[in-house]
Amino acid sequence: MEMTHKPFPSPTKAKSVAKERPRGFNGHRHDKYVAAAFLGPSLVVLGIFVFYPMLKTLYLSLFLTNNVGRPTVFVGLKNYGTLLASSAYRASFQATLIYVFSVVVLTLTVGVLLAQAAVQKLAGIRWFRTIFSATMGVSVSVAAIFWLFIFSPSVGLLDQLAASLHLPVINWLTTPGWAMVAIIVSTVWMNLGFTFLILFGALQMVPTTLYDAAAVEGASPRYQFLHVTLPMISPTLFFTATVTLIGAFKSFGLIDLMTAGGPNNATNLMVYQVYRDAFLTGNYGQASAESMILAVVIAGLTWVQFKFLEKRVTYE
Amino acid sequence: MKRIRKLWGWLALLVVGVTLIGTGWATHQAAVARAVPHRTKILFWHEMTGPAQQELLRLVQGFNRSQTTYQVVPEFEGNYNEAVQKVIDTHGTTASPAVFQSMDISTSQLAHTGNITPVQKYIDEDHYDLKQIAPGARAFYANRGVQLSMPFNTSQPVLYYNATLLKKYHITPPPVAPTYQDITRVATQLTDRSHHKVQGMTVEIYGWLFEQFLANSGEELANQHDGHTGTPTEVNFTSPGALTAMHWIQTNLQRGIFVNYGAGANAQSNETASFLSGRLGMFLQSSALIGQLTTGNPDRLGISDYPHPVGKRANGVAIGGASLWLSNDKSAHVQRGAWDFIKYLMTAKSQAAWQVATGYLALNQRSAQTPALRALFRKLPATRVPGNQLRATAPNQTNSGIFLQGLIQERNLTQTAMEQIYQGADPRRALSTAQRAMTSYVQNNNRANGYQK
Amino acid sequence: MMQINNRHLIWRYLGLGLLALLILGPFILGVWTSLLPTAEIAKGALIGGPVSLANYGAAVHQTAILRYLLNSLVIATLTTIAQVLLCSLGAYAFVFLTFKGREALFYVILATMMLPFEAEVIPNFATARQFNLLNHYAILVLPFLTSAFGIFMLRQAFRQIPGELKEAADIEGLNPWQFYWHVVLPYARISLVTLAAYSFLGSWNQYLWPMLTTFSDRFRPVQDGLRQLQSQETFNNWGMIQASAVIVVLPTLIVLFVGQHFFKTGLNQGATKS
Amino acid sequence: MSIELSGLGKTYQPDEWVLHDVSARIASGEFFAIVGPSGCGKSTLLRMIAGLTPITAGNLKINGRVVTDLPPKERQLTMVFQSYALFPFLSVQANVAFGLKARKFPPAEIDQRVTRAIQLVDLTAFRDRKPRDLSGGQRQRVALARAIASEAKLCLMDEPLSNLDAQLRVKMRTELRRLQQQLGLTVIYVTHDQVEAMTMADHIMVLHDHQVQQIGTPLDLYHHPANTFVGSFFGAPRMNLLPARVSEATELTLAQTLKVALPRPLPVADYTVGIRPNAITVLPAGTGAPCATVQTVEYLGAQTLLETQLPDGTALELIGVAPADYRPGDRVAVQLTGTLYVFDAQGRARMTLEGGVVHGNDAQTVSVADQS
Repeated sequence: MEMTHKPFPSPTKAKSVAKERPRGFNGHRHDKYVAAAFLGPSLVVLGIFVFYPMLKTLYLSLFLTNNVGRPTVFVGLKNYGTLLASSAYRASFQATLIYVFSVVVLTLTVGVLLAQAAVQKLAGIRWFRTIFSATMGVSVSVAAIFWLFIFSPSVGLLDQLAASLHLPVINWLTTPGWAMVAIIVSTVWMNLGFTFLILFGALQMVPTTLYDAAAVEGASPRYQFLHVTLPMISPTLFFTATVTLIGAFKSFGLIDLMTAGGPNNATNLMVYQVYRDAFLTGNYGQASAESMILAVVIAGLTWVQFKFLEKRVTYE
Repeated sequence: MKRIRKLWGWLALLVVGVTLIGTGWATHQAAVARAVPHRTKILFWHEMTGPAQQELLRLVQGFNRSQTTYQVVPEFEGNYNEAVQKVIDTHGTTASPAVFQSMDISTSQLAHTGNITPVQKYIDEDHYDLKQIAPGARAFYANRGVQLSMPFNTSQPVLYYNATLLKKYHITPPPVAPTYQDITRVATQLTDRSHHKVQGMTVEIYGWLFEQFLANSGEELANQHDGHTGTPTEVNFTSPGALTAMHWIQTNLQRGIFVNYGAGANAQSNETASFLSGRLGMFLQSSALIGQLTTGNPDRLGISDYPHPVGKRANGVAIGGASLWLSNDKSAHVQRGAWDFIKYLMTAKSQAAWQVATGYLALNQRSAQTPALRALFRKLPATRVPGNQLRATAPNQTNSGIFLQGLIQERNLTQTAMEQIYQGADPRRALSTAQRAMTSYVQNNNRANGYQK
Repeated sequence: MMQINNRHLIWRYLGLGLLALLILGPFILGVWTSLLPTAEIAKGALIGGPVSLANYGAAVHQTAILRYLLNSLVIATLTTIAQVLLCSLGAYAFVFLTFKGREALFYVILATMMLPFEAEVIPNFATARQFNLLNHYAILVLPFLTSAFGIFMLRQAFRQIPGELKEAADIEGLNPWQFYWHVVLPYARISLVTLAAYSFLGSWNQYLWPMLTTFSDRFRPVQDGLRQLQSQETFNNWGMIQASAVIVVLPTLIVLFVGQHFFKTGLNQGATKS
Repeated sequence: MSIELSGLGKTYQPDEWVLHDVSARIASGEFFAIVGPSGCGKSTLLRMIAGLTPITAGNLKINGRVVTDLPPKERQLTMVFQSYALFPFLSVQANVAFGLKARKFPPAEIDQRVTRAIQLVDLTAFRDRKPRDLSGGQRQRVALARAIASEAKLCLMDEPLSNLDAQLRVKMRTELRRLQQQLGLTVIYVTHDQVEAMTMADHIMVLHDHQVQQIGTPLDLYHHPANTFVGSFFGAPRMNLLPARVSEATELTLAQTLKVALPRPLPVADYTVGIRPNAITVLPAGTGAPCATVQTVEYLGAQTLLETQLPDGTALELIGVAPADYRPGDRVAVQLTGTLYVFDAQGRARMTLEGGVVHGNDAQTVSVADQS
């Protein structure tokens, strides 16, 4: 393979490359027409389905909307005010934070565990590697159905196990705390395949002599893990963390299928709240304000990721 | 490079495979569709699941076979809550249905959108005999003498109990019109005498049931007499009727004779499953469940009226279920076909078959004389109860539904409050929060629609 | 690294086995219950009952699961082709053409990566409705014809192409399209395949947008089809639902296992070397 | 800090010895080099000593203690890697302190040791830099400092200079040697470069074909190679190996051309004779009978290397006479003036002939040392 490809490149680094490496040709006079033809379709699509809707969402968030979804009464920032004052929305925000935080921490922890287990040099390890990456091929609805069965009351696996072991039966999806646990577990499971593949790759790229050196210097396996492995894969960990974080903020499918935001709104995460307000109760103004808040949060996180990628250390 | 070529090979294989499956399916479908050329398609949206869906599809097939001009194409659109906004959102596009089923509480909202053709138009054109339709049901979907939509699947909330279990533990069944106390007694006895093998009772966390507690207590949920005399501007979730019912549930939960199955579609299927397997003694639910509760159930099903507070007369409950609406964005020809379909669904025969299969009440008064329904009543006398309950109810402003927009929001909010109460929260506090949120929603909505400054 | 002692070997395999069970558990359970009659599942009898493929027959005959699969395949294929084409054209412009405002425009495109589609569904739905595109393949593909991420990634890949190639092409008199088609695309084929894989998976996993914009089984993709199945079953016909889930997950699992080396390389080069 | 290897062996697959029966004694304070071509197992041997690779057979003693099955950290040694194995995320200082921290030394002591080690390798000005901001030589010194800071008296080095450019390598050799002596370290040093081994080591172990070929001082190995491999491995330009035959008891014929009289009889058989180019004198043009044809000429400034061919086709490398100008095709006459090594058919040394003066067909020998 004669070139390296970079699916997740750093934006600003690319720019600096451009400056370092001036191209050996100057723009032709007709370049701009070619550019218009080449770039035009993409710009039109992005314009119609990304830029315009963002502005429109902002606009709608300043209005009350009528029965059929048209903005009728300008209320300024009142929709935002209502949201901030609403304990339900604050609870939704808080639930989202709990969910996102738990998902990221657990995904990374288990992901590192899987990756660490898979770098061992053992007979048949390739099978385990394949298995560990399996959930990458699982879509939300399939994951939701698998887990819904596990968590479902009376017929579900967990309740049957609990019953046969004479443990107290938990109403997983109808008790607020447990429902949150259930969707977190399902989300983490679904994330593991992707996370494992990335972290495993990173682990494989840690030069083995670093471990040799550490071992000779008297570092125990635990110490090696904490002081060699983790620092070496920390850029990848950060990358995975932000990708998981952003993904978790956008979670919708699992919640829709497993809990529909309940019980008692315990799993009513931000995207779900947008869906409910817009597409169940037709409260588009309010839902737009919620969308804006969501957009700001995600844009902020993406920005942080960009900034980091830009500064990120590349170890040779 | 080699690996990539291999990958492409596999991908190609996959594409071919799925395409084959797809073509197979498509030709199968084509064979089905071939029977009906040159017909006008009538898109029909519904929200029926399980046996009700199967029966509805049979009725659709019956209609399609009964004439050669139209072909009704049924599409399942998820639950009632989802469907309302879908109907509103697609109006005026080719995706929109010509005729759709929409739940009771969406009446005010749909009427206000201006997207619908009141069925009254065709009733007048056809001199359709509206009297054959049960008055209690039809009044719910009429406004100022204009029939907006046609009631189709109508249910009554009732109390179900496992008569076989009660007999086994020597428990006197609840009376026909039980009070909260009557039910508590039965639930306590069931739980105790079965040594907790049977859970006494449950009430699903469902806004509709909350509304019925108010209705049966004769209390208004929204001002302007539940919207029957004007546009409501505020709601009241904290009336004595609401609080009494919630306290009753909470107390029973704390006593351990009440089990919480939560909210949503799963809750209903779980409580049904438990009831059928003899692990649950009693529950409040729509009469539409009768079909499911009688087929293959070895135990005898007992049915009573919806409960009411002690020391008060039952005011009667409002109907539940949904009605059929005509969308005004289709051509006159299509609308006419949609109306013909509605008429077909409302015949005495269709309605009788409908009740037998589902438990929804046959709304055509002549259905009672059909052999199908007679056979049902003979076999399962308990199935008469919902109809009797409906007939016994003298319609008034608190038991004829709530003419308020945004009732989905109301259900979300009251369900949240119920969930909190089930988890042990103070009923008044939980309901007050919901009430404030709903009133603010109603007022915003009124402002946005220009009903209120 | 650590030494492998035989007496630890058993523990290592035990650990690996446990982790594998954690990952595979839900799959195994799904496949197993898909073979059981629903009545057995409802009774809680997960073992010892009769095993059959009846649920698969039911899923294929009673539900539109195959149609859902076909829809997803059509949508994902169209999206993939479009994204690879439009993103590569766009990236080409950013790398090989000079025009006024190139940098600025690039940053504009970059900015779109920060805007979550989930927060834009309301106006997008309105647009779809306005152009009468609801309930059609078109609306499931149109918003995803291109992607900022794809342009971005291919721009990086195209930068690896030696400038001399462009100069040589200019001397040979190739027009931009010829250079794009005959030189740039073949040169960056690995990146193109990676993007294609991501586009396909991304499209296959779409959930919210199709849920909002499709209203019939003719166009409903498989993720929303499963949702539909699940909500139609009042008694939760678990056997059939699990069978449907297995039918849906199989193609992607096969693609993943066959292409796993490839996915891994693509992912890791991006995650660690960029 | 003495090390004793007795019969060390390593297999990954049964009966496929990567290393077989390696024995040696390394005295305290010694600079011990392990030399051999790539793939001979020298790095494996070092890793076995370090404890990074399990030992399959034999015993390893460090300071009299059997450590064969102990993990690396209990062997009280340190190691410098070819790639330096610096932690890229740590500063110079933190890299040097790594082992001390892992062993939980008190901070004050760590600081003191690190400062001293960094001073010793002359990197004080760079202590806060990350490895990526250092040159190759500096990185090498960081690795060294880490070894120094551990204060282990045994230091294993795995080709530590091979990633440096030629000039720096020469400089570092002296520096390494100086440090080793200054600190009284016992060093086991793996290299494929015979010059490095010759210039630095007290003793050298030559590994080839998974086995020890010879252990000795640099001069030993140079002057008394135990076999053709050792003979040709040491010394530049390389030793010529010529086919030879003893047809009568004391007459040895090299490449069917040159005759050498043996002081003592050898059995009639085929032999290989090793002659270093500097043991052959090229006679000025016009003197003697020319027997070698010049193939290529390499001018190295001080020397001129001639690649020649004897009539029977055997290649012979020679050092030309300074002012003379050689061209391919020239025929030159040679005289054997230095030591001849006679090896048997298996390559084992049989006899050494010191300072022979042989001219043309008229071979002559000065002294003989029997090695068999």
